[in-house]
Amino acid sequence: MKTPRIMTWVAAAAATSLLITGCSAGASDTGGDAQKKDSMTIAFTAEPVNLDFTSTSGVAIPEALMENVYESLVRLDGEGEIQPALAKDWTLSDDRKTYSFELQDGVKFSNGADFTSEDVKYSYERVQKDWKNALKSKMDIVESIETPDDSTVTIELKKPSNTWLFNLTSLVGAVFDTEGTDDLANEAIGTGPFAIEKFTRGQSIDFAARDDYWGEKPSLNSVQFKYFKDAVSASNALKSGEIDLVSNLQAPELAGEFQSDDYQIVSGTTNGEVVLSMNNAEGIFKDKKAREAVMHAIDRKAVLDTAWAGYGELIGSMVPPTDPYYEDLTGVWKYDPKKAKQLVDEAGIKGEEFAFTVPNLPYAKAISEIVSAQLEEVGLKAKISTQEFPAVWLDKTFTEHDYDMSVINHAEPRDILTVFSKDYYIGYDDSTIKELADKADTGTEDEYISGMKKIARTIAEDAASDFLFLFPNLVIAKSGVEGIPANRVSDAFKIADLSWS
Amino acid sequence: MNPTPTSAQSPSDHVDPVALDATDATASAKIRPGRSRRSGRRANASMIIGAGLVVLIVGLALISFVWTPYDPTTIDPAARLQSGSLTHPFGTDTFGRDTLTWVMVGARITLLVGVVAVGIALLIGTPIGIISAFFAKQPWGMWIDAVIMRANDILLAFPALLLAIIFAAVYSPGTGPAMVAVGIAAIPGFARVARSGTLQVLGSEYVRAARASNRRIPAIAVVHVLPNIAGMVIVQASVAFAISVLAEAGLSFLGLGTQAPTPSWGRMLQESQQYLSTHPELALWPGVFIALAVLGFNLLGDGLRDRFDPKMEARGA
Amino acid sequence: MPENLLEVRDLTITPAGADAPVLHDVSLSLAPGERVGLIGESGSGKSLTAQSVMGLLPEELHARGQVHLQGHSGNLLEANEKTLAGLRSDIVSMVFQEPMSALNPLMRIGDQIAEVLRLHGKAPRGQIPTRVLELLRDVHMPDPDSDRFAYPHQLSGGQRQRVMLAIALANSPRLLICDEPTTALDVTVQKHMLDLIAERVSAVEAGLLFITHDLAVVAGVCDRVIVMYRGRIVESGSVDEIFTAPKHEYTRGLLASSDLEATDDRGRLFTLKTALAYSGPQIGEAEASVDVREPGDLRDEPQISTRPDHTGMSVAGSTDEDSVRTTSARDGAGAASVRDDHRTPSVRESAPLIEVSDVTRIFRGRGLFGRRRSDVTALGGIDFSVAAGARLGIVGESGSGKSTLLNILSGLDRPTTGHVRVGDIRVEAASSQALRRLRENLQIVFQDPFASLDPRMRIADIVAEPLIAAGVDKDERAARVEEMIAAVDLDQDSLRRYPHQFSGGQRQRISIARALVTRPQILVADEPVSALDVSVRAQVLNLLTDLVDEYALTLLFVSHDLGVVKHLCSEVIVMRAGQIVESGATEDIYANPQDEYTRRLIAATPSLAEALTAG
Amino acid sequence: MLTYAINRAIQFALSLLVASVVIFALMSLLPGNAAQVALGTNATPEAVASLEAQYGLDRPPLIRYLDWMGGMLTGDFGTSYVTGAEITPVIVDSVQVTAILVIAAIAVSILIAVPLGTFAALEQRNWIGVTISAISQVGIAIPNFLAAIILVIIFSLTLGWFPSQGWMAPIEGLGGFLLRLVLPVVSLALVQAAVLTRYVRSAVLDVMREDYIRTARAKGLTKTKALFAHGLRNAAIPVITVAGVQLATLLVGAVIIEQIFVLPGIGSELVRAVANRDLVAVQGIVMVLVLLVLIINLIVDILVPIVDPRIRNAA
Repeated sequence: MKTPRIMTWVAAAAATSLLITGCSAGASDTGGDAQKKDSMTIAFTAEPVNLDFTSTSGVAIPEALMENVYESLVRLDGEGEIQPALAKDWTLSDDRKTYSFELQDGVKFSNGADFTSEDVKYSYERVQKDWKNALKSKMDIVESIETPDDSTVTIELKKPSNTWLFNLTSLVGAVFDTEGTDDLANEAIGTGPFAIEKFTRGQSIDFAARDDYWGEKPSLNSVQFKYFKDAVSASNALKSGEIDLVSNLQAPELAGEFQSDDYQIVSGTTNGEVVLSMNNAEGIFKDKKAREAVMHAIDRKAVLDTAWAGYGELIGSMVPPTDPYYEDLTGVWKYDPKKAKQLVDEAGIKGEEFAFTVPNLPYAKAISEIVSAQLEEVGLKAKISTQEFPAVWLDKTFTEHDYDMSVINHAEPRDILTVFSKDYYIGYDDSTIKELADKADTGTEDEYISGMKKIARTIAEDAASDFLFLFPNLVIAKSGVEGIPANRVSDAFKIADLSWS
Repeated sequence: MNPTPTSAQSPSDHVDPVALDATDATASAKIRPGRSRRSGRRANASMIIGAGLVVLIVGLALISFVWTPYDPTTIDPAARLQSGSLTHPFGTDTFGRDTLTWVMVGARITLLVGVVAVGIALLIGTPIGIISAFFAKQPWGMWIDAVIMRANDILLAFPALLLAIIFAAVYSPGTGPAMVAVGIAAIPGFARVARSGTLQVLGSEYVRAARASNRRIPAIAVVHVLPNIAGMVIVQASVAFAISVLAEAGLSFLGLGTQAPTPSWGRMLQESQQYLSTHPELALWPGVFIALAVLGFNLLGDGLRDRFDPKMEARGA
Repeated sequence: MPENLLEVRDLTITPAGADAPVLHDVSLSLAPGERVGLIGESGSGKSLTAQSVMGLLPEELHARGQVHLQGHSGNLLEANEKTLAGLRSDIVSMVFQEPMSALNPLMRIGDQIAEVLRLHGKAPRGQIPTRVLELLRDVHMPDPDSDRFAYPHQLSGGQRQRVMLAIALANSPRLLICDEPTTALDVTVQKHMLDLIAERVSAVEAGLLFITHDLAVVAGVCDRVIVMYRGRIVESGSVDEIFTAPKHEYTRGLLASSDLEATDDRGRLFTLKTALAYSGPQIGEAEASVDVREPGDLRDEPQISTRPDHTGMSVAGSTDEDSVRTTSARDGAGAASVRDDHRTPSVRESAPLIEVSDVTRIFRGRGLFGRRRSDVTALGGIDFSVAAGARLGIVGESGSGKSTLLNILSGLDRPTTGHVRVGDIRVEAASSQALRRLRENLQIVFQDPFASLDPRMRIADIVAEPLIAAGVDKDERAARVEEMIAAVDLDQDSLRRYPHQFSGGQRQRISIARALVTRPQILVADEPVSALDVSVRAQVLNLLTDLVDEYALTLLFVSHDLGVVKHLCSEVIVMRAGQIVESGATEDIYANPQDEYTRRLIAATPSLAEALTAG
Repeated sequence: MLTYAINRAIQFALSLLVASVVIFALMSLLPGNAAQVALGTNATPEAVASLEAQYGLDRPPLIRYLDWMGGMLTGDFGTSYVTGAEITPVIVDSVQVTAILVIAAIAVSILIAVPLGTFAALEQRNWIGVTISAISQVGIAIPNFLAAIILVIIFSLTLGWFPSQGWMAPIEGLGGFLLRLVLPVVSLALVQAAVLTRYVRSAVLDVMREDYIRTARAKGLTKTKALFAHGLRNAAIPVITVAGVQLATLLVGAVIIEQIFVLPGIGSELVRAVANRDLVAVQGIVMVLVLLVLIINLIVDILVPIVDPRIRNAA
């Protein structure tokens, strides 16, 4: 009867070894007591797939790294004004084509290397050469980069551009160390106030304050970004005190539960315009009348209230209030179901269904329910088909343009020109605004602003898409937290200003 | 050694099928005529309750085609998140839609999911189980049986979730792909039950008698095997129904189950998760009705199995 | 302390929810050391009586009355489970009928015996292992040291029953109750077991309450006999009184139908109905020609049928009685034909219908863990032939290879070597088509009436199945099914019923109807009556004989019961461990058996007459 | 014994091979690819094409399959081109988290189901038995995510006994580890216990009708003692097989609980990998899952003969 005995040991050994090695499993979450005054745990929803925003797009990576680990020459303050960062000061040549930056001195990378103009030249040329992220097109305008000495960099543009300096504040302007770019996916070497102590993919990122930071030392010396796929878990974690701050609550109805004095609710703006996009190039909405009918059929206030519990701002165009060329165009298309019905008849639509593709994201699904109901009342029958985001929506709707109507939050800063360019999924006929945009970019500051305003108004009047609302930056935190960035103007979620009262 | 049947040669002249002389009358001590009569009464009690519940659920679904207190699709932002009242007995959801209406209309989808998923698993799993058992009986068929069973294990290893994700991606998320995925994931269960039941029946003397009187394999499978394993398969079906309904609810958690704006209890349950502490009744009603449906099908399953074979389980071959 | 060992007064048992009790005011008593036999057929309530003494009645039965045991004051029926448990295997213990499933399959034999010693603390802990060995030796286990570590499935039925006896007698109880302890055993093993019980009971000086349906067994073991019928004690008395001058007609009926040597004038066995004509066991060899003929006049004797009519569920009307067949074409019941000639119709000189020469069947062993187990030789080279119309008896105990032989003859299996010819088909080389033709021509009646009928099919479909396989069209099928059901004395409305609504005897009739519906040339009966009550056995055997005559069938009758084979068959072959040890005419084999094994087999078969003369 | 081991090993290898082909085929069905996902909403066709080249997605399927299989044979599931990290350590880590969670859940459900089921069988006649089986019927109908949320609200938010989410490895703090394990394990165990109770009840009912229980009572054991001494071990066999199946299905079934309690389990890893169309990672994870299920089946096949000598030395 020996044999079974051996087998029992085999089975038992297998099970126990599984358990023992389990001890080190997922040893990531230093959790610890969130109450300590010099550390903080912040909840996010979209988790970064890796640390390399040069080849992977999306909000998550810059949100964690920009202005915390990587810094650019210039940065945006809360009101969207460009402020000095790694560049102490800069001058613009008369023909507005050449910028020469005077660099901060005594700056070190987290791997100890000194920050010199060489790093700037290397980083920005790399954008043009090696980057996969499409945002690299913002550097196409750069003609040449010279480094007269260690602390000055002169960059010459092909033609004057108002937007270039602004673009520099985004992730495109991030400065890398010449030796710090071989494993960007797993490690980030930057000049910022924090260095990455531990990156546990899909779970959390732990930042540690650098004592050799060139600028003002942050008040917290350890911060953890914890990623919650489920909004309710995040809010529960805040309620039970395990985390200190929820960066952008994806379930606005839960905000109501934090109306007490030991919590604070901060509702600011983001660059994310929630767009009810229509396929202008083909299908039912090629005809402008049909698009106008949609503009009149949607009661945007009701959509905001029911879909996102009223958080967020009504905007009439693709421009957030924090942009210089913002103009309140909510009045262009009034909610007028009768007129909408009339337009539907004029457009000859007899209730045939059109494809309304909805990415399976919380805000999109909620919006689709109320929008389809409102459209139904005016005779526009929407056939909703949810698509897995990002993979299927990007493939079917974004790349193959196989849709009539969709709804998505365009979160990139100042993306009006890219979103409404000809070959973009909306398929907007941008012939009219094309040369307006070039003139604005190369013109003076004022010409730039008036030009961009004109473009925004034209797009709105063409009813290319219905701008439902501006996605809110709904931050909920413990009452003791200070320095919370109200508006999310740039890519970054700056943690250096955070502190305990 | 091929032992001749040494089952008891004691007198088994069964005096009276209802008489209680249990041990005395029977060849094997397993016959409990008394028990089956008593359990007979409890069996059809559970069947009546079960059938009652199922009729209630199916009734709800059918009525919803004809009449519902409110139109499920109209959104009334003013009436958001009301709790139970005369106008809205079950209260309203985040879009101001009447929860009672949604429960009624949701019954359709939930029943559809349960029935289709179980149907797929039953119609594919059971024959596989039977065929595999028939092969197991042939000396050369051992390997085929082993292969089928190993394939069954692999299918068991494939998470229903992965199938659901793939189907949802290929055919766009919705009730259809979710049902099919859940159904396929339930096949191994049915195959296993059918195989063990068939093996038992094939070992019986009445099958030996049938083979002795020249009945062909397919005839034996239909005439003898199917009726005798029906009891076990029914119980498996009632359990599978419960699992399928809940799986669909789980999938909607990942955005893969029934999509907006079609109402389904699973999705209502999942979406009410956010309001559990403020508006618990949003989760209460779909949860209660899922429980009733599952309870109904389980009790019906048990009742049918008992009624279906009053004597069988005592005389297991 | 009542001087009686066991005192049962007015014991009445009613099932919960039913009004009619199944046991009516049973009263009996047992003196210390006395051996009493409790006889009755299934449904008579004999087991319930025993169970109420042990306190093992199923929950849904309510017992009223008094049960007192020497060594325990108070009525056992009122005692709670805890006190009853204390008594069991201490003062009173019981051996059950089914040895195969009576022991815990997952526990070694030694531990199961040690448990009963530990429970009652009779033997000090240290001595328990030696006591266990002693007990195993007492019950003549072949090798106590290794048996101690064996698991139940590694022992034969007989050995397991011995272990049960060891357990029951471990604490030397005052009373041993045996509920059909040997019914499930082979004849030779049964003999040893009975001797062992007698020997061990006297060694422990315990009283014995022996429950059985087999009169011959009781005659050998007990001094006093109590006869129970449908929940009542109908008669009791010493063994001689009961067996030679039974007062109650049920007892007489039981005696008549269990005596396989006596036949009525038409060569048929006596049944409950025709019991009056029975003149007691053939003490000597005197030719008792029976002159009393009363075909058909059923006097108003009690409705003695094991089918009490009052229960609504039972099959109305169909009688188990052996209604005298007046319509059959055979010659009238006529003179008392000499007993043996009706069994040997004229043997036509043509070539034998079945020829088996040098047939072996070896099963290649394959263990679950891939380990090769030794090959098993079920048949080790057998030869015999059967003439058309003959009735061949195949006798052998379990493991003798008779079922393997049947499988080969009926085309369900092929021999490893040698050849078998049935009619014009050579089984070992036959194509599947040929085998199908063979099976149409040869049908089997199986042993277990409960397992050989599909519980979910109506009787009409069961009987019609062979016809469907033979491709007979619907109407003709219906007609032939009706005809067959009548032929086996079942009424037409039983066609719509299900098997569980019939008694064992009736089910065996259905099985016979199924076998004969395709008019086969050969009928194989695989222990058709061994699972039936004595009274029913006679009726089924008579039916079988009638039908074999009527349809001029060739009969292969397999049984381990020599008495039945002796009555029915003209030739017999005796099989042991895959070999034919002896074959020839039934008369010669019984008169002077050549082979040692046959002699032991005949000796071991309990017969009423021998028991009385010896008693 | 040796032939059995070889036999099982062959079956393992074949099953894994078949599973790898099936999963690879399924993955190629998936619309959208990792490059598109990586470049998101501001991708340009050229950028997508060049990234696909970098990821090696443009190579013919057969070569990609062989390349992946080659790596796997050496225990290296390859590097995920999406996350740029080695897949094997990620899988090993997340499998252990789920293994601990699921084994604990099944253990708890066995601890609940065996006594409850036995009691329901013993008392099946009176109301206790009926209520238990009714509760177990209803128990089956409660989805585990609903149970989880209710538990969090009660025990974490209102009572504050347990943290509401998060995972802490045992070496980082046994207390933290256990505290974070309680609620997820209980929410998983509730439903499984309800299902298992039904199986235990019917297994015990069958055993109670066996003759050797009646023999045990005849030996002097009361009804309940006879059941515990002899019955339970016999009832264990069907329970082991059911628990094995439950363990197998929970490996990924626990993903929802992993998301609610933010546990880095294999289920969440799988969902994330599929969402990012990180096909190499998905294939690696599924292969590990199939291997785990085969191991569970092997353990069940080893346990059953240990319990039942009849099967051990074969018919």
